[in-house]
Parts: sequence; structure tokens; C-alpha cells
Amino acid sequence: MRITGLMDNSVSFLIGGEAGQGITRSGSLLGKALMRGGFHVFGANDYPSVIRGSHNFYVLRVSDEEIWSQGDSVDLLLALNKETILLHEDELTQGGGIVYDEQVELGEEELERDDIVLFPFPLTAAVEEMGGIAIMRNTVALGAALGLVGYDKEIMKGVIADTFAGRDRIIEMNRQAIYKGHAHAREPYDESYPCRLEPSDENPGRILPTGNDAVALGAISAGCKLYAAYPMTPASPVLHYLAAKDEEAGMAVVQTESEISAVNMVVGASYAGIRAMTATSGGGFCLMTEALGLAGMTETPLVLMVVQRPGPSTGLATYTSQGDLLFAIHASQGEFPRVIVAPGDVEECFYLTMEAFNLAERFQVQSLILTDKYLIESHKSTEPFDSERVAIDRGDLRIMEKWREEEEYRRYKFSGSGVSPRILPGTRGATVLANSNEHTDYGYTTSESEKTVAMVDKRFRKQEALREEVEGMDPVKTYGDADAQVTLVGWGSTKGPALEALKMLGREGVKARFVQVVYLEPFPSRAVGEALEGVGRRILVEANRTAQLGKLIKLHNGLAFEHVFLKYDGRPFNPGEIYAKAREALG
Amino acid sequence: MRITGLMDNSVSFLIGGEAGQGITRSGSLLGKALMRGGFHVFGANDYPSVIRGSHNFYVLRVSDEEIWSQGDSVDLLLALNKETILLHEDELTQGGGIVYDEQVELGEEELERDDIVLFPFPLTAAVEEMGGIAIMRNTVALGAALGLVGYDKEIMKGVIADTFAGRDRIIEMNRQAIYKGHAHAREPYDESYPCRLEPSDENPGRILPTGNDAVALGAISAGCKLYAAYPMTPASPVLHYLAAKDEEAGMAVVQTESEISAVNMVVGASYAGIRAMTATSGGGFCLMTEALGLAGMTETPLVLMVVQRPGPSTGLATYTSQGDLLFAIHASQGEFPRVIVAPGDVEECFYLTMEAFNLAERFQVQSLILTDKYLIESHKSTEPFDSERVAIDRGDLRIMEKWREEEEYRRYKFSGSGVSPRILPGTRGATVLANSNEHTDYGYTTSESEKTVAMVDKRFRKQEALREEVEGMDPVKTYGDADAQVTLVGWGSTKGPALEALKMLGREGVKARFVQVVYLEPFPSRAVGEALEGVGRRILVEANRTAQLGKLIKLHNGLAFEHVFLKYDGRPFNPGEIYAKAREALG
Amino acid sequence: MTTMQDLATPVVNTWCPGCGNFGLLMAVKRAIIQLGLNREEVVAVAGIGCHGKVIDYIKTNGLHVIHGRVLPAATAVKIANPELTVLGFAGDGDAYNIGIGHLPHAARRNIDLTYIVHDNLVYGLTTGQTSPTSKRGYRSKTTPRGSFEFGVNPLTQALSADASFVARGYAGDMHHLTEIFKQAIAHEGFALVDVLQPCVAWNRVNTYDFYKERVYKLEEEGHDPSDLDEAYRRAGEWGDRIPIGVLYMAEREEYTNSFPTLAEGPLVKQSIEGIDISKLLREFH
Amino acid sequence: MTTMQDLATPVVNTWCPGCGNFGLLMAVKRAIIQLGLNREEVVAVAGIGCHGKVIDYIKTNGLHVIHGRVLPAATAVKIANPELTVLGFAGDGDAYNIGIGHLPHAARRNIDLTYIVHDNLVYGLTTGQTSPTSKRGYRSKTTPRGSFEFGVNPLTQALSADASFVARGYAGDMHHLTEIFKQAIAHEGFALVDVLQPCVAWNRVNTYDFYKERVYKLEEEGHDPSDLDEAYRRAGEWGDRIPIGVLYMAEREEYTNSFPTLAEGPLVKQSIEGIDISKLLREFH
Ligand SMILES: Cc1ncc(C[n+]2csc(CCOP(=O)(O)OP(=O)(O)O)c2C)c(N)n1
Ligand SMILES: Cc1ncc(C[n+]2csc(CCOP(=O)(O)OP(=O)(O)O)c2C)c(N)n1
Ligand code: SF4
Ligand code: SF4
Ligand SMILES: [Mg+2]
Ligand SMILES: [Mg+2]
Repeated sequence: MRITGLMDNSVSFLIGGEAGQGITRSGSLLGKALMRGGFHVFGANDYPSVIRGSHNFYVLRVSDEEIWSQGDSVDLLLALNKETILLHEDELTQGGGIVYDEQVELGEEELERDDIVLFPFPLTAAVEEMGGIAIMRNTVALGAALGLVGYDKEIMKGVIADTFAGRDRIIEMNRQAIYKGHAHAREPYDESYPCRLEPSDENPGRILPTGNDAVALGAISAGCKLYAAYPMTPASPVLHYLAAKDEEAGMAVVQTESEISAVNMVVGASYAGIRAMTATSGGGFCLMTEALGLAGMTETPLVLMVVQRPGPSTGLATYTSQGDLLFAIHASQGEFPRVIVAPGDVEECFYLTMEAFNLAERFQVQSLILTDKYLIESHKSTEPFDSERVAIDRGDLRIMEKWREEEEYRRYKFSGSGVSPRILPGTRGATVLANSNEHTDYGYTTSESEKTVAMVDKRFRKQEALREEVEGMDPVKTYGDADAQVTLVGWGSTKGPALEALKMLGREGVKARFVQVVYLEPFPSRAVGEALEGVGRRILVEANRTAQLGKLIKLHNGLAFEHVFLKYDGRPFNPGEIYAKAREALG
Repeated sequence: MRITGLMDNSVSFLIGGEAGQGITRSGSLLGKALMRGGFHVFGANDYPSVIRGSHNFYVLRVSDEEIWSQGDSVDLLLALNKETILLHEDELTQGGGIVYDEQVELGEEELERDDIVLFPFPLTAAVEEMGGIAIMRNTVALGAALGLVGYDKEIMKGVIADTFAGRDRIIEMNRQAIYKGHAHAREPYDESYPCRLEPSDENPGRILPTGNDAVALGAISAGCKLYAAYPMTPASPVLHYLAAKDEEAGMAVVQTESEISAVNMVVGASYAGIRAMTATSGGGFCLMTEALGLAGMTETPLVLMVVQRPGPSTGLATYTSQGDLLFAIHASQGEFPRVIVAPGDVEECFYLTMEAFNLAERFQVQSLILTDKYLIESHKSTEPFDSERVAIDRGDLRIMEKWREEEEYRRYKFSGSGVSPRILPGTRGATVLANSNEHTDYGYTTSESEKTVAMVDKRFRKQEALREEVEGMDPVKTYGDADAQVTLVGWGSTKGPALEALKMLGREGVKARFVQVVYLEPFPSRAVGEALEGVGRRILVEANRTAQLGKLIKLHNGLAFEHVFLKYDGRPFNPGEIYAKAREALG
Repeated sequence: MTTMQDLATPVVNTWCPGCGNFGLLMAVKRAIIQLGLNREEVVAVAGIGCHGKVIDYIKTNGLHVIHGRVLPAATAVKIANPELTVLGFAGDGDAYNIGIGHLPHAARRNIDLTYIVHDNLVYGLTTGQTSPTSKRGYRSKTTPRGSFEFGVNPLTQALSADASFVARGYAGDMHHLTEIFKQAIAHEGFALVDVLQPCVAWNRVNTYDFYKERVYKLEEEGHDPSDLDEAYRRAGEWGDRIPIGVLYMAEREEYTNSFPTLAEGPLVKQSIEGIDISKLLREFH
Repeated sequence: MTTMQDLATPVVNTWCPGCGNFGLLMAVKRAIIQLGLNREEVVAVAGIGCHGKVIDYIKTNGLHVIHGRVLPAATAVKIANPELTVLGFAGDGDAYNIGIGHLPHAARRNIDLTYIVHDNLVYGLTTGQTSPTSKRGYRSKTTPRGSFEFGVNPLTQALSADASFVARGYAGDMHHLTEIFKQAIAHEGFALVDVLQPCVAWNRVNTYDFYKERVYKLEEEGHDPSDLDEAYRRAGEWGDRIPIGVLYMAEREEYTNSFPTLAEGPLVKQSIEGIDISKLLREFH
């Protein structure tokens, strides 16, 4: 594959229009078409909490190398309405183009830029010609975009055929729409847009999931058998996906009456012996905190994804944030070990979800997967997920017909690691008692002093074992130059923009590094300490107001940051702004 | 008043028996009788989560100087059943006595100690003689105790008359019971117990509230008009007290259907313009976290007491803990300013509750009062509360008939301090819009980037103002020697045992200090820093497993503790064990 | 006299064109105007969902709470100041899933407020999931094979919880709905008005056409709202015929009347300066 | 054959002497024995309150959850392994105050479990506060002047939520209660058994004497449990006469039968090794 005609090796498309016009869908179709031609793509959407009408957009960035983020500017704007033009004009690169419906009346005086190219297309006319519905204007625009960059329309046709498999009329209509857009781009505008995207001969076989898709697939691969959740933006897509695939996934999927119900279902299911999971955001997580503690006390494995969005309270329901880290670490009364893992891209969403299930069962603790709207709703092209890379490890779960040990079964039997054998309720010759009260090794309620201390210490032995485990499993990843002049430090979805910023710095000969803290609890202070030793200027990059990872590093490693870049408007970081901060820090 | 005949100037009584025998009530009656004679008293109870039958006890300690804690040993054991003798025998001081029912068969071989005095009393017989009910054996035992220490029985008679005012028969029966016990103690045992408690001529007029009483009275004094709560040990007594006094208190008191309902009622009431409060513990607080954020986002003042008990989950429902500090600081999604204040004794419970209301209204934030079972259920004699010491300050709340300003009312009007004027809904010429979504200054929903940042920053300006305010209001208290060899550091109810430990160290000529962090959020790092400068060996004392205050001090002041004394069996600290740790630290 | 203009806000409405919420909101505004209420004395408490946006579109006092918690918040507004007219706005998910635990309690307290449920039989704002009032078989993203749970019947739930006013309205009949709202607001006690509100974006079953063919007015069939048994019977109807109007109405002691403290006037008007606790302290001496 | 001995635990019972919970628990054990169930195949899920202590006193599998959440946890135990017999134990506070939001949903799902509510019309463990089933006028620490809220009627709530089995038992009549439990456990679907359980420590109104004079057995009066209207009528009785027995019973599709994944046997028995997602990945290519 090859990109030519532009300043760098990436092209950004922005598709914008009204809510309800299928903007994200269109963007991902375009992404797939380009991915199949060998390109790497990344797509992020932006929409307010509105069903129809308001402005939505999707940015698709394409490159010949792995790509991790939307860019800082737009090369080609596909404007499904006039508002999109006016709102995004200033993001266009010099020489950038705007594809829009020729029916839109756009006086020259309405535009501020004169260094861009306008491509009025007969979007509506084309759809009317075909007898199609209004939303198909998107597809015409996609065709047009492909035409302008000289891309093979047949690949897009293939994507459409696969996406709508079985619905022949829809396929045919969309094909026509693509062709029309494409033809029109070749015809009047041939070569008038300088950029060219040439596909490879062979499709390298990548996939284009969102973080939500990856988490859902990770849960399936991990053998999750019950998924219970209450609708909550931006976590709902996992529920939708799994509800649609329950048979293939071998999962029972329940839309519950509330988050309280969802998490208590997970506890019940896990107690009964199956892997189970829930996901939510913000207020929903608040409602789950009580049962999180129930799981902690009963040592019931639990996997819970918290998708962060800007709070407090309802906040900005459809935007992104990293504001819940410390809440997640401390949620629920009392003290008990837990895992907090924060994937930074779709691949990590998949593999770390599998690991989260393993850790939860091995240590009989609660794994919280901390993501955010940006990570979880963005598409990224990636190698197909390989479930075999993470072996299922259920820890000391003894699935047996009959309890054959000499001594009576004790759910909380003391052990060196603090972990006790689990069996399935229903095992003959034994009964399983899990208790939210402080309890004896049999699970019976106690409030005696010594027994309490013994059981608290047992739980904390698990934490120590877990800490060692986590330190040993790559809890901190580093990217870039070992002898860096500047080091970016972050977690979760900042990974993408930070890696892109590294590229930008690298292009200018600046030695730069990115340190990604993947496991945040138990906090891997050893690994963090090593990663942050002698690394030049350190810049903390977080999408919150109070530098929460910074506090953890201060607390556990005694390290403070002179340079801190915090963003809390709900928008993801752009690579360029991180780059600029790094430049600034270097002085 | 005068104490004679013992090694030190304090006497400890332990009253023990079965749940349902009114142990705590008896203990506090005894406490009152001694308090009225000029003594200082402190009483703490210990009971499992059981209504009838299991072992309960109450320790009452008496001294001629201010006293802050139960002691390390028991001087006189009032055993209402045999179990009490066997369970507490080893806590008796040398020469200590056991008062018990002569009907209890107690073989000498059953006792391990031979350095104690037995006082079998005809408890049951006395009650039967009077035709009283079994529970009155307690009162006979109280009379006996007073008799043994030569205390004036008329004072106890007065306490009983006041306590049961209007119920003449009960008063008379109890009087008889006291007299009988007292007489029997004088008769066969005259002088056989060495200790004497002589009352002053004049009652110095102290009161004997629990922490719960003090918080409830603080809320009344602060003008709290709605108290909404769901039953939750150990917070329920506030609800009971206020439900009984609603008319006098001028308060609407609502037992809600859940903690979720309670906290949302507080938000509604506070929005409407009255001071409102709720209280809970553990799991109940979990359920309140979502609405805590609602209050944060809508800038609605709220006062919420969290009474800590050992978790996780149901844990030890009737015991004590300091395990929820970090949870309280970080509870609810997103980031917003809040107040966390932790009183250390009944006086502080009263005055800091009043302050909590003021801060909540002045900064339009949420004040969490963090207490624990030990603090909140223990009695301590103290000077009568003086509501005038804390002036009501409602901040910028404009109670007016009609909005007369030129510009339209804006609930979230921007200001230097971040605080916007509040008015009552119902004010003519204006409407008040509070919104859990991110919002404009008018309160209308927004998700625009700049508007979001402006509103987040507004809320954080309040935090800065609040931080300054808190630093200026004695957020850290110090006790003992300025040039200490050893300094104890703690918060909340550790204050009592720590101050007692200081006394013990002082008696041995050790210069010691106690640093009490009263406000924990915004964290008063300036004041903490000053208090911890050059203070000898520092020992952190906390009733939890993970040293939560220690983490805050590490984070905010960069100070670590070499000596850490953590207790997490649900029992309060004894002065002696803190003393021993201090000794150990000194080497 | 309050006018439509008085009740308008500058906020751009983002409900889908054709959404039943437009008719519902208009009926609310008309009821306020026709009852002669000032916008300052009305408090609208709203949950989270498309319905919750009312708060941005009506110029009364407003409290936009969290999902499912309209009732406790609204109850306390009324306790704090019974002089205010309190309207609660909730969605079917909001009111009958996550928030259903508050319904029987508000009903048995008989707190004087009007609880308006925008019942579109679907989750609107979160993009069309099955709701508790969705009928068995309803297909959505969360129940692609069709829901296999029976729908909650809000009317029988409210009746069995002793609600003193239970009605159903239809957003497609604004005039009729206005009359129901007026009665509900005038009713002294807890009033549930479940409003059939077509969601044009997601619910392809319960459309305007669907309702047009089915709804009938209770008062036109001589329904006696004091007859509880009959109310139950009508509440159970959902098929060819769907009743709208006031199902049930009874007089019962209103909640705020029972608080002794409220006898002295609204709590918001009671002074909190110089409170004397010396009498209360006596028992601690 | 399971024996009483098999179901005994070594834990010292801390219920108050005379508490109705003794009779209730004995009836549960007898029902288990008489139905020929093994202790290993029974899971008792309990809430928080005096009732919750059952978990310490019965040697079956046990899951002691948090206050009010018996239903979701128990539902999921059943989904995970429908071969287990799931019994839920809740208190009136647990079930009808904080937890009432789960009741209509468990009922409409018709999940096969027996939900036993220890209805002592009071909060036992937290020392005697008013409960949602406490009647208007009930005096307690939280309502010293007498409660001014009407009590929740659990039976009509369950009926109006489409519960397929609704019964009331009385802890003072262990034999009768045993029979009800047996029917409830045998019923395939959601069964609510509200058990009148005297609390000798706190409730001085609803005592054994109180009930002895009032309870009558539905079956003795020829009540037809398939008659919903009649069930409603009987459910409303609370005065000189209080009905016990099975109020209502209907056959309806049970919840776990509707999950396609469960057709292949209990989820706990399905292997989770080597799951192949390649087919699922196709759509992402
Ligand atoms: C605690 C919590 N859980 C979930 C959500 C996400 N959420 C927002 S609106 C909504 C439901 C919308 O359905 P409905 O209440 O029927 O309102 P509608 O949009 O149909 O008016 C949900 C689940 C939330 N805001 N808070
Ligand atoms: C979330 C939460 N709120 C409150 C409590 C305190 N609590 C324990 S038991 C109980 C209620 C007891 O009443 P009920 O459910 O009727 O049970 P009973 O003791 O009468 O059997 C309460 C409120 C709790 N454990 N958890
Ligand atoms: S999604 Fe449905 S309820 Fe929401 S605004 Fe659109 S039509 Fe109305
Ligand atoms: S308090 Fe009541 S319910 Fe609890 S054990 Fe005692 S009698 Fe039984
Ligand atoms: Mg809805
Ligand atoms: Mg009860």
C-alpha cells in the first residue's frame, strides 16, 4: 500500500452530520475498506447525548504504518450538512478538501479559508436518482472520498457486501451509491485532489474492532458465561454485542433492572461457579460499589469494566475522561485486595480482559477493567485476536462430582497464599458457604477478635501474592527511546495520542519515551520506579483535573512531576498538543 | 470529688451480661451518677450483632480529671451472668472485685485469679423480693457497685428520677433496687473493697452524651430542618433521637425506604433551601455515592455522616474501624471539592457538625462527617454544648421575596471564589435550575468544550478557597509536649486512647505529643507539616489495615512513618497498647 | 397570567422531530397556564433520559437529578416547601426499572406531587434498549430475539401500592392530556400519570398509528374513578383497546400534613438563627 | 434420605427465644427433607437482618449477600446452574423497603426460585424500627407518634407484578407452613412466600396471640388459587381475619428456559477451554 501526495504518511477524513445519520457506521465502513487495502486505520467519533439532529462527527485516520489516534487536522472533510463545514473548516490542512452536497448553498464569504478545495457533489441527487433513502447520501460521500484519493471502489463494494450479507437490495443500493460517488469524483475532479491511496494487492487480514468489541470478545474467549448489565453509555455496546451473539458466545446475557441488580447477579453467578462480568460507567459504578465489597468479603471472583466519562454525576455522558481512577481503587467500605487494569488500545482491551478473568479467579478477587469512552468507542485496525495467547487459568477451582478429601470442605480454608480452594455448589459431600459478615474458615459468621484478624490477614496475603504476580507480568510498558530527553507518562487511552506524539518528536530527532502504567492496583511501584529512572523530563499526561496517576506515583514512588498536562473537557488528547507540551518542557 | 484507695486516679467498672439486658443503659446511668458527683467519666460498649442472649458489656471509667477512653483493665466487674466472669476475669486489676449474683455457682477452680475479691450479691433475690422484673438485677448491681465504693446513693436516685420522670412506679422500683444493692454492699462487705469515690458537694453541670447525641444536637443547633435516613448500625441512634425530638428540634424526620432515597431527599431539600442531613455506614454509604456526585455537580450543600465499622461488606456490624477514609475522599465518579471532617470526641462531634453545615452552605459543597462506632456510641462527660460558639453562616444564600437584580438569576454565575449566589426556588422573578449534566451558568445542559472547562474550573476554585479556609480553622490539633521525644499521629476516635497514652507517658517523664488531623479533605498539608516538624519519633495510629492517613501524609507531605500501629479487629485502641508502642519506638 | 412565552427557554430543543415529548411538554405548559400557576412556584424534578430534557425546555424551577431518583428528591422539595407545586418527570426505564423501588413508598406516603412518566416503552436516550414496559416479544439491541420478560404494568403497580391518583395519558392527544395533568396537579396527594409517548426513533411498535387505533377515553365510557376494582380491570387492558384518562382517585391524608414541624409553615421560612438547645440538653445532665 | 441432623450446623443460634424464625426455619428444613432434596443441591441466599442468620443455621450451600439483594443474586445462581434448588431468605425491610425494586422484575421474569420473606412487620436486627409492612400507626423508635405511612401490601404487589405463585404462611403453624414451602419449591417459576413471623423482641402488636385469633387457611375456605380476582380480594384482608395459604398460582414459562445457551445444560458444566472466536471475528475484517 502507499500514500502519496501529502506532507506526511497519514490522511485524515472527517465525516460530519447530524445525529441519527449513521456517521459512525459510515466512518467504520470507510475504515474497513482502507484496512483491507493494507492500510492501518484509526477512527474516533464525537457526539452529544442526543438521538437526532445535533452535530456528530467521526474522524478516520489512515496510514501506512500502525496508527494510534485521530490526527490534529483533517485532510478531507465529508460534510453531510452545512454545519459540518462551518464547524470543521478550521481543522483542515492546507490544501485540504471539503466534499459536500451541491444543494448546500455555500457563499464564498461564509468560508474563512482560501487554501482549501471545495468538492460539491450531487449527493442528494444521486440518491434520488437511485430511489434511495436520505441516509444513503453518506455512502455516496464515501464513494466520492474514495474516488478523490483514487482508491479501488471494488474493495468498498466487498465491505458492503460483507456488512449487509443476505440483504441483497441494500447491498445493491449501496454499491450504486459508492459507484456514483466514485465516478463523479473521477469525472469532474480527476486529480484535483493531490492525495492518492493505493491499496496493496493482498489484504493482510487485520480487523477493525472498537474497544467495546475487543472487551466483549475477550470476555467470550475467557469463557465468561453470564453477562449482566444495565444500559449505560458508553458501556452499552458490550451488552448489545453480547445480546446479539449469546448463542455463539455460549453466554447468558441479561439486561437487568439496575446496576445494583447486575453486579449482584455477577456475584451470584460467580459464587455458583461460572465466570461472569458486568460493565458500566460513573453513576452505575457508584451503585455497584456495595456489591463490589460483597464480592471482596466473600472472595467471589468478579470482572467489572468501568468506562470513564466526564463527571461528576451525569456530566458529559458521551465524552471521555480518566477521572475515576482513585474512586475505583478505593470504592466500597473496608479494605480488600482488587485488580485494576487499564488497557490502552483495542488489543490490550482483548488480552487484558482475558487476564482480568484469570486474576479474578486465581486470587478470588475483583478485577476492574478501567477504560474510557474514547478507548472503548474508537476503532483501530489490529492483528486478529488470538485467544490462545492467554491460557485460561481458573486457579484453585475444583470441579468434581464429589468432595473426597478427608476433612470437611471449608470455603475460607487458611493457606499460605491466602487463596482457598473453591468448589461448585452442588458438589456432593460438601456445602459451600459464602458470607458477607466477617467469618470463620467455614464461612460461619463471627465477630471474635482473633478470628477477624486472621481472616483480614488471609485476604491481605492474597494482596501480597497478587502484587508479586502483577509486578511480574509487564504491568508497565515503555515505548520509544531508552535514553530519552523527554518521557511521557500516562495510562489507558492516552497511549494512542502519546505514541503518535512520540512519532512526531522522533521525526524531529527528539529522543522521547512513553511509559504506560497498565496495572494500577496493586500498584506496580517496582516496575514504575524502573521505568521512570533517568528518563529526562517527565510529563504526566492525564484526562482529568487532579492528576490521579500522578498522585499514585507520588504516593508509591515518591516522584513528583514538574510537567503535567491535564485535559478535562471530555475530548481525547490530540497527538499535537502532547507534542507541543513535550517541546515546551524541553524548553 | 476524690478517688482514693487505688493505684491511679481512675476506676473502671465493667458491666457485662446478655444482649437485651440493658447493659449500655445501666452503664450510662452509673456514669451519670458519678458525673453528677463531679467525676469525669467515659463509657464504651461492646456487643455483637444479636438482639438477645450473646455477651454484651460496657466499660465505664471514672476519674478526677478529664478522661478520654476506657482503660486497659477493670477494677470492678459487675457480672450479670457467669459468662461475664469467665470472659473478663483476666482483665481485672490486682485486688479487683467481681460483683455477681449469688445464685451463680462459681467453683473456685473455675477462676484463674486468686488476687481478686468476689462479691456475691443477692441480685435475683432482691428483685424477687420487690416483685420486680429480671432486668432490674442490673439496678441492684449498680447500687452494689456504688455501695462498694462508698458513693452517695441519693445521687443515683436523682439520676433515676430524672431518667424516668413521670413514671413513678418505675422510679420507685429502681430506687428500691439501688438501695438494696447499696445496703448489701455496706453491710457484709463494708470496707472490704479498698476504693472510695467521694462526690463533690456541687454538681459541676456536665453532660454525658454519646457521639451520636452530640452530632444530633449539632445538627439541631445548625438549623438542620430535614433529617432523612435509613436504619443502619451504628448510625441509627441519630435517627431515633431526632425522630423523638422532631418537634423540639423543628425538624422533619423521615425514615426512608433506602439510603438512596435518604440522600436524594437531602439533595432535594437542600435544593429547596433548607439545611438537611443524612447519616449511614458502609454499605449505606456505597448506595449514597451516586447522589453525592449529584450534589457535587449541582453544587447543592449536603451534610452526611459516615460512621465507620469494619468492612468489607457487612463485616462486623457492631464494631469499630477507620477503614473508609480514602473511600470517602474519592467516592463518586468525577472530581469535585468536598469537606471531610473527623471529630475525635463528643465535643468535636457537636461543634464540627455545626461547622460542617456552615462549610457546606458557604462553599456549596458536601460535608462528610467521618466518625466510627467507637466514637459515636461511647459516652463522655463534657461541658454542656454551647451553640453560640459557632455562628450560623449560610454563605451567599439570598432569602428574598423577589429577585431584584438587573440581570436574570443564574444558579451557576461565575465568580472569583467559584461560589454563586443561591436563592430559594419560589423567589418571585427568578427560577432556579440545578443540573446533573454539565451546564452553563444558567444551569442549562451543555457539552461544549470551553463551557465544560469553565464550569470544572469554577468548581475547583471553590476547592482552593475551601482549602485556604480549612487551613485557617485549626484543621490539625496538637496535644502534649512541644518538644516531644515521641509523637502519636492519628485522627477521629483514636484521639481518646492517644490522649490517655500521653498521660501514661507523661507520668513516666516521657515527653510525648499527639497530633490529631481533624480536617482530612481538603487535606491541610500546611498545618500537618507544621505539626509534624521536629517532633521525635513519629508513630501513626489508625484503626485500619492499610494506614490510610499515613498514605495521605505521604502523598501531601512526603513524610513516611517508621512506626505504625494498626488495629483492625473491630475493637477500639486501649491507651496501654498505644503507650507500649510508644515505649517500643523509643527503644 | 403565565403565558407560553413565560415558560419558554432559550435552549435549542434536541428531541427528535415528531417525538411524543413535544405534545407532553406542551400539555404540561398548558396545564400550568390554565391552573394559573406562576413559573416561580413550580419545581420540575427530572430523571435521566430523553424525558429529563424537559428541564432545559421549561422555564420553571428545575432539578435534574440522577437516573431513577425523581421521587425521593421531589418528595423532599415538597417537604421543604409545601407551597411549591412539584412535578416529577421520569422515563419508563427511569421510573419502572432502576427507580421502581421508590414508587410504592411515594404512593403510600401520599406525598403531594404529580409524577409524570414519559412512557415510550423503550430506552430513548441510550439508543433504544428494551424497557420494563416493553411488551414480551419486543425486539431491540438488548433483546434481539424478542424480550422474554412480561412488561411491568405501571398502573396496577401504582394501584396496589395505594396510590391515591392513577391516570394514563396519551401524548398524541394534547388536550385530553392537559386535562389529566390539571386534575393530577390539583389532586392533593401522590398522582401518577403514565403518559403513552411515541418514540419515533426507536419504538416501531407503539407508534402514533398504533395508539390512534386503540386508545379510548375512560370518561367517555362512564368509568367511575372511585371504583378500585374497576380501575384494576381497566388497568389490565392492553390490546385492541387501551384506556386513557383518570383510572382511580381517592382522598387520603397527604404526607406533609402529618409532620408537626410543618404546621408552623414551610420549613424554608423557619428561621435557623439562635436555636436554643438547653432544654434538649437536660436529659444528658 | 436427608435428615434433620444433616441440615444442622454447629453454630450457636442467637435468635431470641420464642422468635418466629425458629418455626420458619424448621418448616424449611422439613420441606427440604420431605421433598427428598439433598443439602448439596440446595442453595440458600439470604439478606441482612435477623432472617439472614438462617445461613448459619442450615447446612445447605449458602450465600449471605447484602441488604435487599437476595433476588438478583439468587436469580443468577439459578441461571448458572438450574439443577440447584434456590431458596431466597429476606426480611420485610430487606424485601419490601430497600429491595422492593427487584420484586416486580424477578416476578415478571418468572425465575424458578422460592422467595421466603420473614415478615415480622418490623426491623429486627437493627433494633425495632418501623418496617414497610408495619401498619399505619405503628409506634417505634423511628415513628414514636405512630407511623403515618400506609403499610406495603406484599401480596398485592406480587400479584400486580405477575408473580406466578403467591402465598402467605404463618411461622406459628409449622405444619401448614411446611406444606406451603413444599408447593412453592415444587412450583416451576417465581414463588413468593410471605411468612408472618412474630418478633418477640420488638413487635408487641403482631404477636402469636394476635395471629392465633386471626389467621385462617385459604384451602379450608375453598379458595381457588387460579382465580386472580379472588386472590386480590383475599390479599387485601387484614383485620379480624388474615388468610394464610396459597393465594395464587399459575403456570407460565420459566425464565431459564428461554436462554438458548441453557439448552445445552447448566452453564457451570459447560467447558470454557479453547473457545474459538474466529467465526465471530469475521465481521471485523
Ligand atoms: C445509574 C444510571 N444508570 C444508567 C444510566 C444511563 N441511562 C441514561 S438514560 C437511561 C434510560 C433511558 O430510558 P427511559 O428512562 O425510559 O427514558 P427515555 O430516554 O426513554 O425518556 C439510562 C439507562 C444513567 N444515567 N444512570
Ligand atoms: C445497605 C444497608 N442498609 C442498612 C443496613 C442495616 N440493616 C441491617 S438489617 C436491616 C433491616 C432489618 O429488617 P428486616 O429486613 O425486616 O430483617 P429482620 O431483622 O426483621 O429479619 C438493616 C436496615 C444494611 N446492612 N445495609
Ligand atoms: S429517542 Fe425517542 S424519546 Fe428520545 S427524543 Fe427521540 S423520539 Fe423522543
Ligand atoms: S429481634 Fe425479633 S426477629 Fe430478631 S431474633 Fe429477636 S425475635 Fe426474632
Ligand atoms: Mg423511555
Ligand atoms: Mg423484619
